[in-house]
Order: sequence, then structure tokens, then C-alpha cells
Amino acid sequence: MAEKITLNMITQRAIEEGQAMEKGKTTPEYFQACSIVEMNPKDMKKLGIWRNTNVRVTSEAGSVIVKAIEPTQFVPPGLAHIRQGVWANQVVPPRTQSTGVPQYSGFPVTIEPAINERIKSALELVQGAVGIWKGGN
Amino acid sequence: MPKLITGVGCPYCGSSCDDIECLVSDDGKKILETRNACVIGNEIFHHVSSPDRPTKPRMRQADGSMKEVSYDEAVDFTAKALIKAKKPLIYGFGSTNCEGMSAVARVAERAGAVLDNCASICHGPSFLAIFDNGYPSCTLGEVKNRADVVVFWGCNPMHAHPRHTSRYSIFPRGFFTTKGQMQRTIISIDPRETDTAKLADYHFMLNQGHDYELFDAFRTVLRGHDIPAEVAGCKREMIIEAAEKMRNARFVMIFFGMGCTHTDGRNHNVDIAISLTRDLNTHTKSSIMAMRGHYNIAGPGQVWSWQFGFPYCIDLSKGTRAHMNPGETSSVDLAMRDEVDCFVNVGTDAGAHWPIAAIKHVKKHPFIAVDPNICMASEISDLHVPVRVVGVEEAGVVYRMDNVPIQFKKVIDGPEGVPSDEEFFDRVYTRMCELTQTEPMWIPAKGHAKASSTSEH
Amino acid sequence: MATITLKPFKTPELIIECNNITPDAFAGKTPAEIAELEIFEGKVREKLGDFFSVTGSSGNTAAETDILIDGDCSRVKYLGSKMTVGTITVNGNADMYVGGWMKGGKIHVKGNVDSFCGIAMEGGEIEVDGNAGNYVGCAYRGDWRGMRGGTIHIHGSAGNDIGTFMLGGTIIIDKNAFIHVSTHAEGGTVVIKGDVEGRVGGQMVKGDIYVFGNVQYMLPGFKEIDRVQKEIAGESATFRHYIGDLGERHPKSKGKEIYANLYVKASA
Amino acid sequence: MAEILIKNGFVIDPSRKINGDVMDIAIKDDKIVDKVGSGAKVIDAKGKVVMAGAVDVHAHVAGPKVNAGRLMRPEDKLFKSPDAQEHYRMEMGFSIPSTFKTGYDYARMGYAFVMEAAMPPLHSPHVHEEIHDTPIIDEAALPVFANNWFVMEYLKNNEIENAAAYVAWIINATKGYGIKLVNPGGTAAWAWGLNCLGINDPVPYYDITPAEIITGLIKTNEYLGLPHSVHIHQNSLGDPGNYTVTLDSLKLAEGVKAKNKFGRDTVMHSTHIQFHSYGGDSWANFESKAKEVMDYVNSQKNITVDLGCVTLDETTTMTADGPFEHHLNNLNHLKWANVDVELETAAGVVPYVYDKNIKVCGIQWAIGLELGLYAKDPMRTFITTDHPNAGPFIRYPRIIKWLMSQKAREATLASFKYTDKVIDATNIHGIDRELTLYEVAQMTRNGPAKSLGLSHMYGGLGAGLDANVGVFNLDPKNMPSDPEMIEKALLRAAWFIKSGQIVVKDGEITNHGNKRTVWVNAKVKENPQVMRDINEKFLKNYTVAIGNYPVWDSLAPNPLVIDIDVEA
Repeated sequence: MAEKITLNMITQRAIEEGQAMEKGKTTPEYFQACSIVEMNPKDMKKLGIWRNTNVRVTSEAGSVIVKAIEPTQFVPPGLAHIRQGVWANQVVPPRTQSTGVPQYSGFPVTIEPAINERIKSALELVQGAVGIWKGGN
Repeated sequence: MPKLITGVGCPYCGSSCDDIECLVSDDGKKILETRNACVIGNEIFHHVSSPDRPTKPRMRQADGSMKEVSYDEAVDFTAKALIKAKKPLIYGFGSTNCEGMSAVARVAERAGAVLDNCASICHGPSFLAIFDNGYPSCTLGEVKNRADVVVFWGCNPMHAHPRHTSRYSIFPRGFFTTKGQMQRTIISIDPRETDTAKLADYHFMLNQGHDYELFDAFRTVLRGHDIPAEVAGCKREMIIEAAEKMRNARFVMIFFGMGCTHTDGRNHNVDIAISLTRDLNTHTKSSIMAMRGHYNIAGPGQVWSWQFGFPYCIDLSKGTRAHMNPGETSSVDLAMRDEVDCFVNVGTDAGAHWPIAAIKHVKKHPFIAVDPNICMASEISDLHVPVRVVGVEEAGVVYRMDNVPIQFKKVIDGPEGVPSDEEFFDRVYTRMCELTQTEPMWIPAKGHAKASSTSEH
Repeated sequence: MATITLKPFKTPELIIECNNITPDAFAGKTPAEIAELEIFEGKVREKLGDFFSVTGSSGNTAAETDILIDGDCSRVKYLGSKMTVGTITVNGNADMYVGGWMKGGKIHVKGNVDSFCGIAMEGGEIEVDGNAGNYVGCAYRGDWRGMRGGTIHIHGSAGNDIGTFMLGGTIIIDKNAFIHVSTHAEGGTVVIKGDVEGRVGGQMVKGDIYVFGNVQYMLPGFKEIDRVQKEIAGESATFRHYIGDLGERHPKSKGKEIYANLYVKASA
Repeated sequence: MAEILIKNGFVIDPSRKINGDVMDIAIKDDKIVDKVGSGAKVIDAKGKVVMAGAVDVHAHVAGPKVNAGRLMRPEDKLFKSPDAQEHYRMEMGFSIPSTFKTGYDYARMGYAFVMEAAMPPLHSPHVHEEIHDTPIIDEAALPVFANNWFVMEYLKNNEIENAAAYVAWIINATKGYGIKLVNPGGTAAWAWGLNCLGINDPVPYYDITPAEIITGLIKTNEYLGLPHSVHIHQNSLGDPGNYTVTLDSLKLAEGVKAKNKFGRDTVMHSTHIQFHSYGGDSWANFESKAKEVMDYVNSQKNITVDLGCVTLDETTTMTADGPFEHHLNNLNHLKWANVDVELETAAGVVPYVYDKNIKVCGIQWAIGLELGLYAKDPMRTFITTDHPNAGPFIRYPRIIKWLMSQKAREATLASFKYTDKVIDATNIHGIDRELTLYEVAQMTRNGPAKSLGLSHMYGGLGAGLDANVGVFNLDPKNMPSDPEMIEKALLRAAWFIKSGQIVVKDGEITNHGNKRTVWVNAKVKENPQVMRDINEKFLKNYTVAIGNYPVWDSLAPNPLVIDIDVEA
């Protein structure tokens, strides 16, 4: 069992995310669809967590708390997936290889258990990042 | 009597389905029922009637709160911000029509802005590859009527383009493909076993980020050379077998997506896919297509190419000539390098879909969001301007992922007093001319007789 | 020879575009005239003198003109672009397009350069003491005519896309490179003294690549054919000699296909 | 609008057999009139030549393949775009200019009308969006038919009436102008990666030959009485030895009479004939067959041609001849775009450098000019570059310079790397004919207008015609000894009046004009079988709904509709 694990992160679309996004990014559906990280059960085991445990995902660009779930579409060990959206973009590196496109897929992250930490809402994350979040913690 | 409107276009993904049917209330203001759409499209048609939808512009006040203002005030604020900025960035266009894109282009040229669309963070590398290697492609009907080998490389239509496989690529029975799915060999290349991969005859679960090597292996095999026992985590025998399937097919179709454009190498993954398509054309017939994300994200690529010669990342700041070089004139690079000093986000949510680091940079300057809905961009903006929803409340031309233009009709009336993107930006243009005391240039003449639901039945 | 010295005294709010900082544009002009040359900050037209103090004197011709920029140019684009002769020395960093479309002369940047250094270069010499960004010696978007001549020497590391669509000339990277070296090239020579992650010579038709360090991921389209002793960039070594990209088309000469060459230094 | 009087110019108007007489041209509103009042704005044209607005019978200026060319060629813009005129839109691109530059540059050369030469019906809203964004010039577009499933099916069964009903439906739905054929059958074959190189090659699957398609569509065209004849790009374009295929195709028009009410007496327009007049059987012994082709054209009064002259530039080739572009790409290995269009057609795009140091390019250049110089009837021979295929349209004045000046031709010929080899493979060196401005006016104004069935509006300066008048800095009585001055004068009109508005003065744009979209509204009697066929194909094989297919009126907000009514 490790305190943290390094995985290769990708962020992609999912139909749940698409449907929830059209309903609205401040809805519970969107929160539920996107504030998650999908990882292989073997990696969960390595990290000593169960599915539906909150984890902290940290990359060179930042850090975010999300819920670790078993993949809805198979993810091999070593790879992790956060659905496209607000939570993923807290950790996506903005480097573009001079093409305009950030490194949405294929960047190293560390994942560690964060059982007692709260998953922030989309609004809190984005407004918080630019210093205008007025809600509580 | 509620009225059934058929042949409605769906303003969601790049499949741009135009077979939706909407049952509309007596007064023409509410959609009661939607048929044929996928779950996501369905959500869009119903969401327009949501009582939470904003119908007035809101401007951020000194205390950080948002206050409703008039459209005139919103127009004035936008015009002044664009004039004042040394290099404004106008970005978005995932969900508007070509008429809106054209109106914004005129504003951008006037403002000396950089004009960019969300291909910049999506299929932009596909443009770079097309610049370097061309684009042997076809319309989706060719896939439906002819394709017997279909490759999905780094794309997952079962999730991102829910009706793509049933309308065009896997299941439909076409003129020469009368047995539908039975007649097609499906190849999926994806580091995950996605729901699309589950439908495939061959799934290459490659090592993430090594697409280029795998493409090179296919090309090398097709030229009769040997390859190592394993490439990018895939076995030589399977590569050779799939390459043979392609070589012996009547019509090979390659669809590719973000799995190619979001990873290391970006454009080069697409570029070599195009080379593979070219190679296959010496053996049989082959085409390639980008799985464009939004129903009209091919639109700005078309409109701006005929207006400026470039599909995206267009730096108009010199006023006399346009310049384009993604990596320099691309939105996220401009943001990260602090090269722009005003941000106008039209019909795409940069707040949710850009890396947060880039958002922090553009947020240092005036930030305007033009979007029908509450979204992350609207909630951090200095000004949010709600507009009508294209394809539901506003007609217009859209370009499907295969660049086929489709004339999307209007289904219901929009909320009273809420303009379309086109109307809003035409007013911004006029206001800019007033403020700078220059003559407005109205070319071309505007048509006013767009088809609407009423003319259809 | 005469030297014009530019000393940056103001950091631009955005990034300035200085197509005019070349011996060609400075030759025969007084410092006061040079200070009047037009530059752009976004859509705003400004003058060189708004950001740089100009001293010294220029030569009568560009060939007799040396430009010394005594300070940081991290937010200055297009230094020395299209220059044909003369020299530019930068005591600091420089932004994008250093020596772009350059035909002759010499540029020496003592710090780092950003991306697109030496884009579509035709001749002359660029030397960078620090690191380079991406797209060193590449082609402009869409052009099949990339770097055609001249030399680019980066003493540090470089990013991705080195020598894309290269047709001629030499690029030397003293340290490491990331991915995509000589992609689509039909000529020229690239030397990487350090390591490369991968995608070396993809879609390459003709030309030579030398790697002194390690190539982490070799392309399947390159095949080792022999070992050779070669001297390149002042070093002699034994190399494993690969030909490729076997997935790409290749021209024939006297009935034999011509391939691109990749030389990877053999470990001792 | 107002009155304008263009005074004292040397008027060249072949429509009235006027050749350089000093005359005034009067304009009231948007028409040419016999006289105007004393309040008219006077333009002094003394010492200058006055001609009608020119008519381009064939150019690729709007639509999906043109835009594919723009999109995939950023390098066609870099350092190659002029600065915008103040208060006008930017003008980007060289070989495939933006829509704004297209409109401005045509106007600067005094062009009033341009025919977009190939419109894929499925993409017609796109074509009209671009036409809509092209200022000043009037435009029409020709839908392509020769590889269309419906057309091949009806013609295979010799059902001309059904073919006509279908063609009429498409022309109306796409706001098109007439019938375009591109590589008949060959492009349909390309959908499987194949081609038809001769006119009797069977089209794979469809059980028909290119000859049958050509003959059938000529019949269809005359059945409908469309203003223009069929407009054909023959099989085997660009191949050494193809002139025999060209002659075979041209012969299909023999004995066919034109039937229409627009004054057109021809039944076939053979386009960019330069690309179809090649001898030899390989690039090694490639040679000109311009004489053989033009001798035939001269002898057949019911055929018109346009030249498709090579201008020796770096350009962008684009055509609905999909297999040709694939073939070309295998020769030059540059980037290649292709678009196969379901049930209808295809297109390809490849950049190309016509290098005067390459022998074949020099021969192609010579062939285009030879065709113009061998032409006996300038009313049936039109100047084009098949823009942008053989060169951009802004080179028309250069073509005219070469056609008008042997000195200019010889100077260019002498600048080639392989001058002697080009001379050996062509006849250009021996030709001393120099066209007159009168003949040039026939080839660029009166002739094409007549072939398009538009001579009641364009191509002349008689009263009642549209007020499209160009004034150029040339004195036809005293032509400059330096041929460069011809090109210079024709590239930038001193004045150009389009539909009664001054749009160009001293070569600069002064007004965005009043651009019109010209289309044909063909009424045929109801044909339930054809409508059933169309509905069925939309349900089963198309991927768009039939209701969303016809081009909205709003995309052509300033239409000029030509009605035809076919009596059953």
C-alpha cells in the first residue's frame, strides 16, 4: 500500500457529462457526472482505497478533490480518467507544445486518499480560482 | 392544437442530426415533446424552456455582485472594451450559427482582435495536420453507403456523438452496404475499452500517447516492411491482420478524435493518419474525417476561411492583414503569455473547458460572456449577455462534421427581447462605428427571410 | 563596422512585434531615425524608441551594421527576422521568431529563445546559449518548404518539432530534445547531442539525423542496417545506422530507393 | 441612383460592331440609356478605352473545394496578401483569395459577372453563403450532374423527360444556373478509387458510358431550354495524348441544334480546353495538339470553348475531377484534399507550382496561348485560367498581354530553362498573330455573355443593357509599345461602373456595389415518378432531410431570377 500513486491522466467526454452539461453546469447532475476520477481497481488497491473514496489529484498545474470510482468504461492499470469539465481542468497543464491545445491527455498526476476532504462545486472551483467566490468553505 | 415540426436540426454534437421532430405548444413558445434525438439533444430542446434561464444582461458591480442591465448598456460596454483593448481575444463559437460567426468576424476586424474558436483546444491540431498534409475526406453518406472497414482512432462516438454509429458509421444499411453492421469491420484504437471499442471487431488498446508509433507501424506494414514484435503495446500479428483488412477493403473510413489531438504530438498524430489514408488510396478507396465536437464547430472554419483564409487563431490586430500561427495566435497560448487584454467568450464555456491556469490569466482583463445559459464563463464574467439558442429559437446555416452545410430551422420563439448572437454583434459593430465616428460597412446585404417552422407546414 | 546599441527600458504591457530590428532596416540610419521605426503592441502602433534607448551608429550598409541589444527581450518578437546580412547580439532572452525567414548574417542570443526560432530559414547563422522552445528551424504552417539553409546552434535543450519539413541546413542541439525531430524532412541535418524522447524521423523522406544520447521510443519505421564511424559537429563516434521512415514514400535514384538516415551513437 | 455620362472614350462594343469610335455612354440608374440630362455626373474618358463589364464564364470562386483550398493553404497568405484598402475588408490570399478579395479584384479588372463553375448540389448553401460574401460582382453557379446517381439512372434508360425533371428540381433547389459535367462517369468511378479515361469506358456499377452521359445531358439541356449550353470538363484531363478523347467528346455535339429563348446558338461549352489538348503518350514526349483541337472547334459552329491558360504561378488546383487530383498528387506529393459527395459528385484540391524551369509547364503555357491564337471565332473562344487551376484570375490581363503581343510571348518563352524543347513541342514560336482589343472584348465580354444566354443584360453597351462599364488607360489607336502597359491598364480599371454605381476609380474600390445572385427558375410539368425517386433516395441514402436541402431565399438576398417554363 502506497501513500500516493502516480498515474497517467487523460480527460475525455462521456455521455453522462454531455447530458448533465446541457442541463446546466451548476446542477447536481453535472457535479455527479464530472467530479470523479475513474481508475483501475488494481490501482485503487495499491492506494488502499475503496471505490467512492474522495482522493486528491495533483498535477504540475494544480490539485483537485474528486471521488475515485471504478471505471464505467475499462481503464487499464496505470491510467486514470477524469471526465472533461471543471474538475479535470483544475489539473490539466496549460502547456500546448506550441499547437494551441493544452495537455488534456497524457500527463502525470499523483493520487492520494483524501477521505475527509470535501469535493468543491463547479462554481466554487472556478470563482474561487479567480478570487470572486463569495460562498463559504 | 400542438404542432409537430419535423426535420429539425439538433444543436449538440458534430453529427448535426436533422431528423428531429418537435411537438410545439399552441402559442409556439414551448417544446412539449422531442422525438429521435439522443439523450443529450433531448436535454437541449427541453432546457430552453427552463424558468431559470437568464433573459437580461448582467454586469458585475464594484462589490462583486451581478446586476441586470439593458441590452443597450451591454452593447455599449462591449464596444468600448473592444475599442480600448490593445489586443482583444474573441473566442468560442461552439454553439452559434454561421450568420453569428460572420457578424463577429466583422466586429473582430474592426476591433483589431484575435478571432479564435474552440477548435483551438479541440480539433485545432487537425487543422495543423490538414495544412501540412491535406484532407482526403468525404461526406457521411459515403460512409453509410459504401464503407466496409471503419476505424475509430482516439474517438468514442457512443459517448461523444451518440447517434453517429446508427446514422452514419456502424449500423446503417446503405446503397452498397445493405447488410449494415454485418458488412462492416470495425476497428477501435483507444487506451481504454470504451463503449465504442466494445462494438469493434479489433480493439487496439495501445499505450496512451503512442498513437504516432502505431500509425507508423501500419504504414510500414502496408509498404511491405517488417515491424518489431510489439509497437505501442500492440502485437505485430494483430497490426498485420488489421492492415490486411484495410488493404483488402472496398472503402476504408478512418474517424479520429481527441485521443489524437489532445495527446503528445497533437497534429502529428492526425498528420500521419492522413498519410495512412493516402497510402491506402493506392490499394483501395479510403477517407478520413475528424469527429468534430459541436453541431457547427466546422462553421467558423468555413466562414473565416472564406473571409480571412484561416479557419482559426486569426490575429487581426494589424488591421491590414490577418496572421495565423497556432502556438502563437492560439487562445490558450495568448492567455498564458499575457498577450491579450480583453476576453469575449461567445457560445462556448471557456470557464469550464480551459485549464484553470489559462482562465486566471484572461480574468485579469475585461471578461465578457455571450451565452444563452448560465455557465462558468458567465459566472466569472464582468458582463454576461444572454442570447437566443440557435437551432431552437434561431434559424441559421451550420456545418456538420463533414463540412456539409445544413440549414437549421427555428422551432419556437425565443424569450422576448433577447437577441441572437448576430443581432447582438451587429449592434456592437454599429456602436463601435458611432464611438469612433466611422462609417459602418454593411456587406454583404442581409437576407431577412430565413425559413422558420411556420413556412414548413 | 559600426554598432548600434538598443537598451530596453520599458516592459511592454503585452508583447511587442519588432520586424524592424535588423541590420537591413538600421543601415544608414541615425539613432534618432532608428528610434522612430514602427513597432506594434497589439493593434497599437508604437515606436522602437518607446521601449529602447538607441545609441551608437549604424553602418552605411547592412553588412557593416552590428546590433547589440543590451538587455532582456523576453517580450519582443521577430528579432532579426528576414535579415540578410550583419549581426545581432542579444544579452538576454528573446521571444518568438528569432531569425525567422533569415537569409544571412548572424544572430547570437545569450539567453533563451521562445518557439519558432529560425522558422523557414534560408541562410546565415543563429546561436543560442540557452534553451529554445518548440519548432526550431521548422516550416511555416502548411508550407512544404521548411528550413533550406544556414545553421542553428542551440547550446541548451529544445522542445518538440525540430526541423519539421526541413530541406537543407544544419540544426545542432547540444542537450536534449523532446519529440518530433525532422518530421516530413526531405533534406538537411539535425544533430542532438543529448537524449530524445521519441518520434525521431517520422514521415521523413530524406536527410540525416544524429543522436548522441538515447532515443527512448524508436519508430517502427526505422530499421538498423549497419554501424558506421562518423564525424559530426566536431565529434567523432561510432553510430548505429538506421534507415527510414520505411512507412513513407521515397524517391528513387538509379533504381534504388533513397532513405533518410538516423545515426544513434553506439554505447561503448 | 443617378445619371452618369462617360464622355469621349474610345468605345469598343462588339455587340454593336463598334470598334474604337469616340462616343459617349449614358447611364441612368442601373441601365445604359441613349441619353441623360445635363445634371449627369460626367466621367472624362478621353484617350481611354471604354468596354462593357467583362463576363467570366468559368472560375472556381465559391464553395466547398475553393474553401478547402483556402483552409489548407495558410502559406498562400503569408507575405502574399496585399494591405487592405482603408475602410474595406481585408484581402487575404494569392491563388485562392478570400471572398472579399475575389470581389474587389474582379471589380478592379472591370468584371461584372462571374460563373462559379462547379457547385456540388449538397453543398449549395455553402456556395451561396460565399457568393453572398463576395462583394460587387454578380455571380451564378453551375450544379454538377455528370456523376449523379439519378442522372445516370435516367439516362441509362434514355428517360430524358425524367432527367429533365430531376435537373430542374436540382437547379431550383440549389439556385443554380445550368448543367455542369465534370469527368462524366469518372468521378462516380472515383467513389471506388477508379476512373473513366475514355468516353466509352463503362462506369463501374452504373452500366452507362461517359458518351451516353454527355449526349443525354445535351438533350436534357435543350429539352429544358436553359440559357446556357451544357458546360463540360471532359474525361482524361491533364493526360498526355488526351486530345483524341477531347475530339471524341466534342463530336457528340455534331448536328445538335440549340433550343432556347436566350439567343444562344451553341449546345456545348468545352471548358479549360488547354488541359485537354495534349499530345504524346508520356511526359517525355508531351506536346501541343492545340492546332488539331482548335481546327475542329473552328469548324463546328455550335461549340464554345474557354482557354484555361497556364500563367506560370504557384497556384492551387481544384476540381470535381476527384481521380485527377489524386493522380496529380501522386506526381507532386504535396498535400491533397478530397471530398466525395454522397450520390452526387466529388472534388479534389492539390497545390501546384507551374515552374518555368520545367519543360512540361512551358509547353502547357504555350498550348493555352496557341488555342487563343488559332481561334477563328473570338465569339466562341473565351479567356480563362480555369481559376485557380492554371493560374489565378488576376492574371487575365497577363494572358491578354501575351495574346496581344508576340514580343511579350517571345520574351517569356526566352526566359524558360528549356526554351528549345518547348519550341520543339509546340507551335507558339512561329505564330505572329496579335489579337486586337476588339477581339479581346469578344472573348471576355460579348462572347461569354452570349454563350451563357445573358447577352440581354451583359457583355455590351447598347441601351437597355445593365450599366456595367469599364474605362481603361489604353488608347486603342495608339497601343503602347511596351506590352507590360497592357497588363497594367487592364489589371486596374481607371473607372468601373457596376449596375450604375461607380465601384472603382483609379484602380481602387470606392463602393461595395449591389451584388446579385443570378439563378434559373425552371418550371417543368409535375413528374410524380421523379419526385417519388427523390423522396426515396433522401430517406434511404442521403444523410440530410429533404426539407433542409433547398437553399433558403435569405442566402441570396439580392436575386436576379431567370424564369423558364418548359411546355410539356
